[in-house]
Parts: sequence; structure tokens; C-alpha cells
Amino acid sequence: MKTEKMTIVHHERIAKNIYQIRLAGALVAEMNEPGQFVHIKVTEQANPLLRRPLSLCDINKEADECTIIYRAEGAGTTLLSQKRPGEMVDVLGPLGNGFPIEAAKTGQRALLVGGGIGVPPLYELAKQLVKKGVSVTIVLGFQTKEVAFYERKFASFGETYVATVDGSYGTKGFVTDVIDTRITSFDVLYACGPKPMLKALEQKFPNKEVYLSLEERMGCGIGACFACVCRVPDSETAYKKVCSDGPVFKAGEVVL
Amino acid sequence: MKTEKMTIVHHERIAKNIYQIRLAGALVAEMNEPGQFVHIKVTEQANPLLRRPLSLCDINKEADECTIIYRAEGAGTTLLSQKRPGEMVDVLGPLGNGFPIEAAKTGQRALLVGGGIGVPPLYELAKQLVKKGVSVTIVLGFQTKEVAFYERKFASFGETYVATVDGSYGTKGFVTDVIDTRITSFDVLYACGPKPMLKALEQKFPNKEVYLSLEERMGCGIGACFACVCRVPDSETAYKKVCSDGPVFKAGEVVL
Amino acid sequence: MNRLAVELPGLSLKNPVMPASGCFGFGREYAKLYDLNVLGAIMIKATTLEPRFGNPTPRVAETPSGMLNAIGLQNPGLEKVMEEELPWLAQYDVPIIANVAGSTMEDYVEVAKHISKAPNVHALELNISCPNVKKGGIAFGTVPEVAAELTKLVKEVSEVPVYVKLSPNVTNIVEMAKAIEAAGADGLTMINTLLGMRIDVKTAEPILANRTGGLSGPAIKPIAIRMIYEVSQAVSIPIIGMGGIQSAEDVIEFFYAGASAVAVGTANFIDPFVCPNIIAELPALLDELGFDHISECTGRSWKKGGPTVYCGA
Amino acid sequence: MNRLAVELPGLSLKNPVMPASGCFGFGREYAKLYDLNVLGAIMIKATTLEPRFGNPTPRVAETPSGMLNAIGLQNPGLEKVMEEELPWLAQYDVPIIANVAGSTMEDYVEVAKHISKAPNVHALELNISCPNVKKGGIAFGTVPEVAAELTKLVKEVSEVPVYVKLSPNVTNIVEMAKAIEAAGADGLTMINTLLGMRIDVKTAEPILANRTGGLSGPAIKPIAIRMIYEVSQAVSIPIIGMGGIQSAEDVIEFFYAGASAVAVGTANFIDPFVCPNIIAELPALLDELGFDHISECTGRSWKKGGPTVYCGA
Ligand SMILES: Cc1cc2nc3c(=O)[nH]c(=O)nc-3n(C[C@H](O)[C@H](O)[C@H](O)COP(=O)(O)OP(=O)(O)OC[C@H]3O[C@@H](n4cnc5c(N)ncnc54)[C@H](O)[C@@H]3O)c2cc1C
Ligand SMILES: Cc1cc2nc3c(=O)[nH]c(=O)nc-3n(C[C@H](O)[C@H](O)[C@H](O)COP(=O)(O)OP(=O)(O)OC[C@H]3O[C@@H](n4cnc5c(N)ncnc54)[C@H](O)[C@@H]3O)c2cc1C
Ligand SMILES: Cc1cc2nc3c(=O)[nH]c(=O)nc-3n(C[C@H](O)[C@H](O)[C@H](O)COP(=O)(O)O)c2cc1C
Ligand SMILES: Cc1cc2nc3c(=O)[nH]c(=O)nc-3n(C[C@H](O)[C@H](O)[C@H](O)COP(=O)(O)O)c2cc1C
Ligand code: FES
Ligand code: FES
Repeated sequence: MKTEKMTIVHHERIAKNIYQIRLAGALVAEMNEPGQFVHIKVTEQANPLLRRPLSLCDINKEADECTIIYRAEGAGTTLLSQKRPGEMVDVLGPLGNGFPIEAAKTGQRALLVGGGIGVPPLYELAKQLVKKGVSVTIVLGFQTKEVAFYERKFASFGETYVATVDGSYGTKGFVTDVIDTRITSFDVLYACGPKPMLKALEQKFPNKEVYLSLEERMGCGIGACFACVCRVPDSETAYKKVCSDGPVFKAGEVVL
Repeated sequence: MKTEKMTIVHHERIAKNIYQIRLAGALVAEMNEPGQFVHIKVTEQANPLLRRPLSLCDINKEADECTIIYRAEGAGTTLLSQKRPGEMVDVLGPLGNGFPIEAAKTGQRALLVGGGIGVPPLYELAKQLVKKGVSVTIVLGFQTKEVAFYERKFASFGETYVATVDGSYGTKGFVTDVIDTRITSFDVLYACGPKPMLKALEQKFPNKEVYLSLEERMGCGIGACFACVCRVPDSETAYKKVCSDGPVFKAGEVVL
Repeated sequence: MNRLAVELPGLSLKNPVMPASGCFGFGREYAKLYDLNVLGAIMIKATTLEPRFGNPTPRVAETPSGMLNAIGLQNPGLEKVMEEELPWLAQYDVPIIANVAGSTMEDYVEVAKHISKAPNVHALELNISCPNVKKGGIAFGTVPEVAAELTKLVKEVSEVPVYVKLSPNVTNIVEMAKAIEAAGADGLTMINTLLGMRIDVKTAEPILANRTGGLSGPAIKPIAIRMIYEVSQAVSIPIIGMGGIQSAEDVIEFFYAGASAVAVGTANFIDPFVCPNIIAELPALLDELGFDHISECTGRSWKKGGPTVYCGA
Repeated sequence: MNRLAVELPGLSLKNPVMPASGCFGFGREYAKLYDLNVLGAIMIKATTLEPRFGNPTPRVAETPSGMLNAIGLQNPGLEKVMEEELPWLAQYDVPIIANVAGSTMEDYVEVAKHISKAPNVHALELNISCPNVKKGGIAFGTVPEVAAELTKLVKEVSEVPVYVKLSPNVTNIVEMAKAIEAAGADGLTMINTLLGMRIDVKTAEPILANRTGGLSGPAIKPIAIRMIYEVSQAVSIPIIGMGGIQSAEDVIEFFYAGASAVAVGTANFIDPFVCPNIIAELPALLDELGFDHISECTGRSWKKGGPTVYCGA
């Protein structure tokens, strides 16, 4: 974990408001776990003030490059989307604890479930699992077809299903609708996406090994400010910090 | 007077911290008087918040382009200096009342005195005076050689003298030192520069026709906020606004 | 139906957006840029009994996402405002809210009495946020009893509804608001500027000649929102909200907090067309948010929610 | 001579720059990034008698050049701070300033009594800016008499000098400061956050689960400067200044206003190396400005100048 001005080597819009940015720098050497994130400062000015937490989507150690996919929505991500290759961005990271690869053994099957802008970290995860010899099934949920992305890239790793809320692409409905009808068995479940999705998965598979990546508004991103805490079951005062204890937790470890 | 996103067609550092920027846009059609200024928004963000007042240095109606020369010092001008050709800047203008060309008659001689970053508006002034058939003598004062600029371009309009405070270029001392030793006669004096310089000139030539361009911190730039007022001699309540009544005033019209 | 029209005491507004006092002069400069008839109303520059030159310059300084001003209530005085500025403004079909200031209660009363007679002045806005330490230093804006007394005196003489402009530089804004409401005010406008200062690193001198000044602009928006949120739940007179508004979204945020109309100040300096632009953008934003009429937004944040508890940090 | 060393009651600081309370935890996270020994001191997170979970999330929201927080004083409680955090910090040669909070006077006294015994705690910082409305709602930070009483009680039990942290949410900060000085405080720290709020335009709900929160960051710097400017002229105890500091220039501005040391809060989140960077940059800046020692900067803006008069707008 340190800060570096990384160079933008590629920046592209890949779906409506969805951008893919590739950054080069020495920091990549420290990036290992899928599900870890970086904290990005999008301007040298005092406004927007805070860094933006964004997940690592692809880590390319040979090229010292990493890829991030983000939705340009608010002030910070919109500013980021205006930056051009050759410009620098100030990156703090890698941060947090990612998805445990070791939870799935070679020969086992992992189910990867992503919702919306929770999809990106599953890409590096799928890559590492497949490399290890774990079979992966991927279920991706989006609002509509126009904000869907990466489904074809995921298909190179394993069976990939898409659900859209409006039915404009793949199955109409939620990822859970796909899982109910298409998924027969798996050993470990990894998921990232909106909280209602994570809750539904947690309830659906109480006896499975399930890992969930959480989102929370952050200050420091490194565990110092207590902005991003979540509760631990059956305790009044115990807590975990999403930024430094997470963002990935085992289902049941924290209260969603 | 209106606002326009003008396109940067050229941007260059011409001396230490001194930048020349050329902007293209329909607004140029409204730019006429040397000494008028534009109010530039250097960022789309809320910080730095205020526009920056910068004088027109050269107006090129044929090309719909205008040139501005500025010193990159604080937050706003530093941000401006980082912009590249092809980018847009939000310009409000042209603002204020400039130097009266009509004050000098064809065949007369005008003395143009500029100090530091007050030099730029004299360029368009010299151009228009010479075009009208007025002879011009130019005296430019700078801190040191490394921040001096445009002296050769001025030389094409008339005799041009340079003074530097540290003597690293031209006469050592102030513009008034040059005037004392080198300038014999003139009909009208036009000046722009730091207040002490303007005061010295006003006192030195009480019986001449003298026009001075003032600087004041501004809010609106159009006369609405009362940020930039100066006093009128012999009155408790009378005032002039630098932005809309000036920035050029006849010597004696306002209290320096 | 005009989805933006709002009715406030004395004010039938075609839309709820108006320039804030002191940031629009008496309208002449902006009239060169656009037709003032698009505005909901105009809050004119503070008017005092006598002409005032104001403070020495520099009078403004920039701060992070904000600015300081210490204009010092420069204005041409009651007589000239009555004889020149208001008649000139009467060419527009826009209600004027006259911002009234003074050094003594008598000053306020005198200005209010006369200016409220101008046919296009539909409401007064009492600028009680100016602790002019030089002249007696009565803290009109910070002592509830004093503010209430002033309100009462002005109400007695005013021919139009009276809005009182609250200073944010107080411990308990709700207490101030309640005292002013009880004294008979028809509405509140808030917030005025926060007292601030900047010092030049090179010279060690304050940047403003007056040393301190009033902080405005986006930087103060969260403070304005909080205060309007608190006050709107405690009083039943309407609030015209202001403090850092720059966009149609900001307007909605002020309405949600509890405002029934808004004023735009500093943003006029950054974009002189900001008021007409916001007015033009509001209908589409209402569509997007699913509101038929803008007044549905007023107080929505607390009409839905629970009580406020803050335990800082 | 160390040009940055400053002596304050209880504190021999190698330099006047320290992280502000609540923005640095108990140092463990930043210790992974740099050697904490470079710091002048460390203000640790508020400690209460019992462990506190704090408020529900979201606890932070961004604002123009600022942020709101409503952490709710989450901390592991006195016992754990004494047994784990302070001993861990003792490996560094850096004085600790313990930030003390509570819901009742007894809470404060109890925490102060114990925590002031820790060998590396060289001073206390009383966080009186937290009007915990839920529990009795005594306005420690806004009523001079209450703040003075609390100061007195804590002074009686504390083994180290006591600094009191002023809330900016008051009408008269000078009055607060004087009452606290008279009650025996050894120093002041200022400012804590300003109460603010943001509302989500899409949902009409406040962004913070707690609804309101404390505003910090560059946006509040001009308010901090003004308050320190006023208070430093009215008291003779030293002030540790804070509120939006991001750079060495900002540090100098706080000194000019009247601070004798500074704390950096929010800026740690934006640049985790901000404190060591500022410390490294200060000597060159002193050279540029022509000062031998940083303490020459304290109060320079008013030692040179006249009195303050503000007549807003
Ligand atoms: C661990 C983690 C990993 C993430 N990975 C990704 C990713 O790979 N791609 C992606 O598009 N998004 C990701 N997000 C969400 C992303 O951080 C937010 O969408 C982004 O911060 C919003 O910034 P903005 O400028 O668009 O919005 P603004 O509305 O301007 O943001 C204002 C403030 O709120 C915070 N904020 C707003 N929405 C969120 C949110 N959903 N989660 C956390 N903070 C928020 C911002 O960080 C900022 O501090 C991740 C969030 C977390 C916590
Ligand atoms: C009518 C007029 C014409 C000008 N023409 C030129 C020009 O052609 N070239 C040029 O380099 N400069 C010119 N200036 C000065 C120029 O406006 C300032 O240097 C510039 O605004 C400083 O901005 P900053 O971001 O560098 O400084 P910052 O310190 O970040 O500025 C902070 C605030 O102070 C204001 N400010 C700071 N210095 C000045 C100043 N000297 N005059 C007015 N406002 C100031 C800024 O506008 C801003 O609002 C002119 C000023 C005026 C009033
Ligand atoms: C330059 C300037 C002058 C002002 N003059 C006045 C005034 O004369 N009377 C008044 O009540 N408020 C005055 N104000 C305060 C504004 O009306 C408004 O309350 C405040 O600036 C907050 O709004 P904003 O952030 O949109 O500017 C002035 C503000 C500025 C910036
Ligand atoms: C996330 C956060 C937590 C804070 N926690 C505390 C605290 O526990 N005790 C305290 O006295 N101040 C606390 N503060 C206030 C800071 O110490 C500081 O006074 C304030 O933020 C202004 O400084 P800044 O603008 O540099 O952040 C907190 C501030 C923030 C942003
Ligand atoms: S964001 Fe600061 S502790 Fe997690
Ligand atoms: S800058 Fe507003 S009146 Fe001149």
C-alpha cells in the first residue's frame, strides 16, 4: 500500500456511462488479490475532495498495468472519465482484502455472481480461479442491455449467464432468477454487487461457502477514520471496517 | 458582452511563468478596444471558484482570434496554464472601457508605459495607434530579464525601452528612470501596471493627458457586486467601478 | 398549470428562483445579458438611509469553493433607490424584494417605511446580519430579543410583508427563527454569509482591507441546508433558501431541506446566466424526479424522516 | 537550533504539525506508510469511558471542497485504549494528545483521570463539541458556563495539561474561549467541525444516516482562520489550530492568524503522506518568507494590524 501517480495508457467507454481505464505504474507489483481496490484522486484541486474507491478488474504484472471499470455518475467519476491517455492519476493502493482464491480447490466449481458495477472485480477473480484449475460459472446482472459489459470476456472463462431487470438482454429479472433456473451445483460462491443482491444470496445459500464484497462510503480507505464500519452479528460494539477488514467478507461474518 | 466557450488554438510559455494563449470564437467580433478585458473561468469545478480578469493583448478579427498574456502564479492561472490547444475555456467579455484611441490624433506622439503583467494591453493599443498614424514610444518595466517579454514585438511599432529593477536587462531601475533620461516629448500617455507606477506617472505629468489602467480584485466583473470600486476625488460617497467604468481612467478621475 | 409558480406572503412568483441581495446590484448589469422578466423575483442590494461608500478595497477574496466579501453595504441610499433604481426596475414584470439595512433600529424603520411604498416592492428583506461594530454594535442578527424587537418595529410601518434574513453565525438558529416568527415576520430568508478571513502568506496581512468578511458560495451549502432543515421544522412561515446554489439540483436540495423558494448569490459572478439557466432546467428535473409541482419538494427530507441527532465525529 | 520546535504546556514538539483527532485513528494505519516519529505529536481518536459503536452508515458525505462526517465517536473505550493503543504508540518518540469525550461531566472526568496517567499522554484535548442530544443534551460546547465547569473538573483530576477543543457552532467564540481560559485550561484547540447536512436529490433523504454531520476540510478554512484570529487576541493561552489545512502555506496562514501549532485532519484522507510532506516543506517556506523560526509567525496578522470591524456585504 502506497501512493503513486500512475499513467493512463488506455481509456475507453465500453457501455452507457461505463468506462474502462488502464493504468501503468510500479504499484501494480503490489497488486495481487482480486477484490482488492484502489483509492483514486481524480483532481489536484480541493473539489471533489475525496478519493474514489474502485476495484481492480484486471492485473497485468508483466506489463505493470492494471484495469479498472467504473460508472461515470457523480462529480468524481465524471471528472475521471474526461482524462486522456498520457495523463496521470494519483492512486492509493492496493487496499483491503480480496476474494480468497484458496477457498476453492483445484477441480472444484465456483459460482461468480456480479451485479452492475460489482461485476469488474470478478474478472480478475475468474482469471485466477481458472488458472488454478477451478471451474467457474458466471452470472451477471444489469439494469438494461445498454449498461451491460464484459459478458463475452467472461464467457472465455466458463459458462456465463446474463440477467437484465428490463429483459432487454439475457434472462428478464435478477441474478437470483438465473440461479434458480440454471445453476445446479457449485462449491464456493463469490459475489459483488448491490446490497439487496448480496442479502438474497446469503439467505439462499446458508450452508455454502459464500464470499461477498461490500460497498460503503469511505473517508480514508485505509482503516483510520471509522467511516465504513459494519456490524458483526450478535454484538453491540464489535465491528469490521469495509476498507481494511473487507471489502470481501465471508457470509455471516458481518451484518449486511 | 456575453459568455462563450472559446477554443484554445495556441498556448505557449514566453518567459518565466508568463504564458501567451490564443483563443478562437465568435466573441472576438465584439472585441474592439485595447485595454478591455475578459473574465475567464479556468475550471468547470467549484474550485477555484471565481473568474480571472485578463486583458486583451491582441485582437485578430479576420481569424476570430484574440491573444492574452498572463502570469501563472496562483491557483487559477496555474490551472489555466495546464490547458492544451483544442480544449475550451469559458470566457465572459469583452468587459470594461479601454484606452481611448481618439485621445491621440493622427501625427501626434503617444507614450505607452507598461509594468510587468500590465504590458499586454499596450500591444493592441500600440497596434491601433500606429494604424491610425500616431507615433508611439514604448517603455516597458520588468523585475528581471527572465520575466521580460514582447519587447521585440513592440519595437516594430516604435522606439522601445526596457527597464529592469535588477538591471539584468535594459536600464537598471523603474520605467520612470527611463522616462527621465530618454523621453523628451509626447502628447498623450497611456499606462498599465502596478499602482505605485501609475501614481508616479500621474504625479510626474500633471498637465498632460494621461490614461491609466487599474487593477482591483473582482467578483462579477460586470458592475453588479461593488467589489472593485475606487474613490472619486473630493467626495465621500462617489465612486467608480474598475470593471465597468474602467479599467482605464483618465488621470485625476479616480483616487489611486 | 405552471409547475414552478409559488405563492408566498406578498409574492406571487412565476418561479421560485431569484438573485440574492448584493449579488445582482439593482439589475441593470444583468439586464444587458438577458430579459429580467424570466426571474421569479429580484432581491436588490441592501439599501440604507444615507448613501454609503462601504469598505476599502480589496473587498473580495477567494477561498476553497467559496469567496469572502466585505463590501460594507455600499449603496446609493434610500432616496436614489426610490427615485432611480426602483422606477427603472418597474419596466419588468418582476416583484422586487427590497433588502433593508441600517446601523440603528430607527434607520431600519425609516428605510422600511418608505421603500415599502414603492409599487414594485412586494416584500422587504431585513438584513439583520450586519453587526456594525463601529456604530453601537447592536447585534441585531445574533440576539433573539433584539431581532424580534426590530421585526416588530418594521412590521408596524411596512406596507408589504416582511422577511427577515438570518445570520448563520449563531449558536441556535432555531431560537432566532422562532423569536422572529413570534414577532410577526411573514417569512425568513437564509442564510447570509459566515464570518471568515484569509491571510496572505507573503505579507502576513489579511487579504481583505476590512480583515474579515462574509463567506458565500458552494462551500457553505451544507451549512445552509442544515439550518433550513432545522428551522423549517420549527416555524410555520415560509423560507427563501440561499447559500451556494449553483444548479437546478441544488435548488431541489434546498426545497427538500424546507425552502419554498430560493435565491442565487455568488453563482451569478461565475455564470451570469445561472438564474435563467436554472429556471429553464427545473421542469425537466421535476419530470425526472417524478414531481408535478415544485412545491411538493418543500420539506420532503423531514416529512419522510425522523428527528435529528448529532454526535459529531 | 530546530526552527520548527515549539514548546507548549506539556508538549515539547520537534515540529508543530500533528494529525487531528479522529482522522488518524490510533496511528496504526499510517504507521504502515511512514515513520510516525516525524510527527510533532498525535491527537488520537476521541476516547469514551465505554466502547462505542457510533452512528449507522453512511457516515461520510462529500461537499464542495469539504466533507461531512457523523462517525458518532466510535472508539474501543478507555480500557482498551489504555491497554492496547497507548502502549503500542509508546514505541514512538511522539507525545500523544488524548482526545476525551463523554455524555456527562462524570464521563469526561473519569476518562481524563485515567488516560492522563498514561506515560506517553502529554496533554488532554477535551472534545466538548458534541451535543449528544440523546443523553441529556448538555451543550458543553456552546454554553460558556458549562464549558468552564467541565474544564475546571477535568483540570482537577488531570495529571497533564488540558487543552479544550472549541466548537465553531457558536455566536461568540471569544466568550467561550475566555470562559475556558478563566477556568484554567492550558490551551485551546480549534476548530472542530461545523454542523452541516446534505440531501440526496434522487431520494430526498439525507445522505448521512445520522442526517446531519460535521463539516471539515478546505471549505471551513476561512472560518477557522477568522476564529483563531479573534480568539488569539483575546486569550493568552496557546492555540493549536486546525480546519482545512492541506499545505505548508496553510500552516503559515494559521500561525499568522494566531496559532502556535497546527493539526491536520481531513487532508490525511486525501493524501496519507500530508503530515510528513508538510513538515518537510516548512523549512524552505520559512526561508522564502524570511523567518528564522516558525514561532515568529504566530499572530503576525494582528500584531501588525488594527482592530476588526465587519459590516457584512
Ligand atoms: C470497495 C469498493 C469498490 C468499488 N469498486 C467499484 C468499481 O470497480 N467500479 C465502480 O464503478 N464503482 C465501484 N465502487 C463504487 C464507487 O466507489 C462509487 O460509484 C464512486 O465512489 C462514486 O463516485 P462519484 O464521483 O460518481 O459520485 P459522487 O456522488 O460524486 O460521490 C460522492 C461521494 O460519495 C461516495 N460514493 C458515492 N457512491 C458510492 C458507492 N456506491 N460506494 C462507495 N462510495 C460512494 C464517493 O466515493 C464520494 O465520496 C466501489 C466502491 C467500494 C466501496
Ligand atoms: C482589469 C484587469 C486586467 C488584468 N489583466 C491581466 C493580464 O493581462 N495579464 C495578467 O497576467 N494579469 C492580469 N490581471 C491580473 C490577474 O487578474 C491576476 O493576476 C489573476 O486574477 C490572479 O489569479 P491567480 O489564480 O494567479 O491568483 P490567486 O491568488 O489564486 O487569485 C485569488 C483571487 O484573487 C484575485 N487576484 C489575485 N491577484 C489579482 C490582481 N493582481 N488583480 C486582480 N485580481 C487578483 C483573483 O482574480 C482571484 O479572485 C488583470 C487584472 C485586472 C483587474
Ligand atoms: C458580494 C456580495 C454582496 C452581498 N451583499 C448583500 C447585501 O447587501 N445584503 C444581504 O442581505 N446579503 C448580501 N449578501 C449575501 C447574499 O445575499 C447571500 O445571502 C449569501 O451570499 C449566500 O448565498 P450565495 O452562497 O449564493 O452567495 C452578499 C453576498 C455577496 C457575495
Ligand atoms: C472523520 C472525522 C472524525 C473526527 N473525529 C473527531 C474526534 O473523535 N474528536 C474530535 O475532537 N474531533 C474529531 N474530528 C474533527 C477533527 O479533529 C478536526 O477538528 C476537524 O475535522 C477540522 O479539521 P480538518 O478540516 O483538517 O479535518 C473528526 C473529523 C473527521 C473528518
Ligand atoms: S474508510 Fe476510513 S476506516 Fe474505512
Ligand atoms: S467586480 Fe463586481 S462591480 Fe466590479
